[in-house]
Amino acid sequence: STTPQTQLTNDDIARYSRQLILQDFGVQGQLKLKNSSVLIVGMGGLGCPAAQYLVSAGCGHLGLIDYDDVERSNLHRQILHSEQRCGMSKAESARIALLELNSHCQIRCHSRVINSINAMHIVRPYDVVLDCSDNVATRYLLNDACVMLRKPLVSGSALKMDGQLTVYGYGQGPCYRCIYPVPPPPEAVTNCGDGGVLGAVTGIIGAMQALEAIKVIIGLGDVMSGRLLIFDGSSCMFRNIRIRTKRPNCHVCSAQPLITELIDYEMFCGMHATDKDNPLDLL
Amino acid sequence: STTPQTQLTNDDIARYSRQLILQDFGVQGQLKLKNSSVLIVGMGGLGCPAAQYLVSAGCGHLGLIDYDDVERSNLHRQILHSEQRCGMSKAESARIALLELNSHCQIRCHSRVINSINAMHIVRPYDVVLDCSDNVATRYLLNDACVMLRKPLVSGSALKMDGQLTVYGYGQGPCYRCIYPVPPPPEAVTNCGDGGVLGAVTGIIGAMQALEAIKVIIGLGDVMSGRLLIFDGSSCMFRNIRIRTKRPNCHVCSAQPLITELIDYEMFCGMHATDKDNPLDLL
Amino acid sequence: MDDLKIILEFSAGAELLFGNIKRRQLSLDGNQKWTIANLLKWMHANILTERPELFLQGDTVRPGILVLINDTDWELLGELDYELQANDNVLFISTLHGG
Amino acid sequence: MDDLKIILEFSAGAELLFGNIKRRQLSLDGNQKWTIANLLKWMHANILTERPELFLQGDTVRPGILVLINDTDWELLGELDYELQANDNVLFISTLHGG
Ligand SMILES: [Zn+2]
Ligand SMILES: [Zn+2]
Repeated sequence: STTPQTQLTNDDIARYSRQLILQDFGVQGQLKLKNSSVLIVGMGGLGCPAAQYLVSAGCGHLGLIDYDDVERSNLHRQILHSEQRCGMSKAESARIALLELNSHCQIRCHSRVINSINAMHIVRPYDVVLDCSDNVATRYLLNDACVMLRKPLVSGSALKMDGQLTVYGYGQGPCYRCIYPVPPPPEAVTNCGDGGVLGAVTGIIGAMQALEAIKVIIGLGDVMSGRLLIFDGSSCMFRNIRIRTKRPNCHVCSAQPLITELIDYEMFCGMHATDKDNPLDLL
Repeated sequence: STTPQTQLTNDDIARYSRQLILQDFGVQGQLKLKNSSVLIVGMGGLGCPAAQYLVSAGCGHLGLIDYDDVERSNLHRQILHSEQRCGMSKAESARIALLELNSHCQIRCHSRVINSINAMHIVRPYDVVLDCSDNVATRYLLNDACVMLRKPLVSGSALKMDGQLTVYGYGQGPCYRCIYPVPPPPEAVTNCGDGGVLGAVTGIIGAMQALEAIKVIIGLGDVMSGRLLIFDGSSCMFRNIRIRTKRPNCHVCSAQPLITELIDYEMFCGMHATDKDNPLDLL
Repeated sequence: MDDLKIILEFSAGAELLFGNIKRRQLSLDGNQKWTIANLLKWMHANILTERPELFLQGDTVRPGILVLINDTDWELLGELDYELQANDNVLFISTLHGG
Repeated sequence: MDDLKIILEFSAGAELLFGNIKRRQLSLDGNQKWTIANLLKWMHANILTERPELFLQGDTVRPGILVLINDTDWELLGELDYELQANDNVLFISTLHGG
């Protein structure tokens, strides 16, 4: 909606000189970043480092979604928040930290639950979406909204000492539903509250989400589409595995989709859209 | 030198609950972290995220070394600093940010160059050292000091969209000199100022250095010793390669070392101990 | 006939259902044909130590577990009908949802 | 005799000396024996496009370049004398010093 910037300022050049000189980056890459807008869903263990590296790299517009407030038990991994800001909305707390790092970024906070009613409206203005959420229902919701609005979705997740990363809805690559047409049984889902997670692991995966978003925006390198990166922090081993391309009968991204508007994702998954992931009491 | 803590406070338990519950971590792991002291050499692109995840995880004592002041061109990757703190010592600037995240960490700043004269004195009190430096001479200096003082050295490096990580001097694993007995020719060395580097790449490697340090301190998982992780950010591919064990005739870590005290590392490498890495003018 | 040797691996928590062992070398009876379908039955009978409903649903793996054969999605290779070859690596990954 | 097919890879900047190509499939003359020493000479003569002193020093690679054969340090495998086998993967890595 804003007029695209066509020039870098002297301050931009001083600030970003060390990345401007990268091959395939250059002034054009920096301008693309400056004109880009990225939505980060979840300002927790993944969203904090992802936002940090997008803002420091010069992403012009950032949207931050989190319905939750900062708690002391978040601080071991959610490194944008602070002791002082416990009790504040996570999106607002993150915004304060991010603007200290780069006051040029325009940051919009959405301190509420993203759901079937507001998701299309919230997601529409952004170029790329980062799924840094912590529950199954939100992951399906974001996937479907991003497919309908044709936004690439950079998906990260972490639990205990393990992490996973891929990009959905990019090029001929699959969407989340192509890989997971059916949600997992609620009793098989462990959240970070119950299972625990090491902050450095979320840090690694979150920074990688920023990197993939930058690659998508600038058109740099090989984006992690059609591939899934799995990380085992206990052995420090990564594996890059080949996943399927689009599923021809995918309910949302195929040529004849069955799902053409957002559904009730808590009902579909039988789980709440919070990190509690507790089963719905179905009457 | 301080009395080891033998109990967690209620605040510790509230704050670290999500990592305490990890298998093989527990209260004992948290106490080990609380009683640990880690030295980070270089508060740049690697040192910032490494410090962030060590402090948030509850590392009790941290030493930060950097002779340099914060500049605007650092902010695209050195995410602990801020626009406001440009001109301040990097170690002091980092300390301010880290204490906001966790006021319980005792942080000591060394805002000067580490060299052959002061290195043994500086390194001695710490349990683990993180090499987040940016030049060849400092890498040999830290290696030799850590071998002489028997400290594990968690080594990270990054340039452009590439990163590397390993742990030296741990168990039967090699030291830096075992792998690199001879320094590279100065004309073959590119620094981040000349070659550029993407912040998200230093973020990934720096967070991994924190993870390996935590594993070393707690005795968790398989430490990256005798292995080298190489990361290609442009394709998002990692490779875990098997490197040699200790070199039987290593000049510093073998049973009969030729080097038993620190030498002149700028002379040895023919390069200055700054990120300029320019050749010494040898008269 | 010689045994059919394969590697079985588990990642991201799936190992917790199998005695917390992340990597196993298996020697399967070489006189029979081994599809993934047969392998799943063998795993259920021999090494699945915890709640089987968190791994299997009917004759196949439950939703949310990915199966990779030599680092490639089994959907590209015939799924349950894929016939195991000597030295194949079969990896079961739990999907993570946390952040 | 058949050609000897190997994979050559470059990482962390070493590719810049070889036309900025990170991965090459080579078919070497199958009538001769190929050690790493011979391979380095072949690379110098055929594909080393930029300043050779940044890759070679005397008969071997310069200090600061690691050589991996099938992801294992060449020092564990005989260095220059290692004899290449079909489908070997030879990786040259520049060491990074930045942060
Ligand atoms: Zn789909
Ligand atoms: Zn050594």
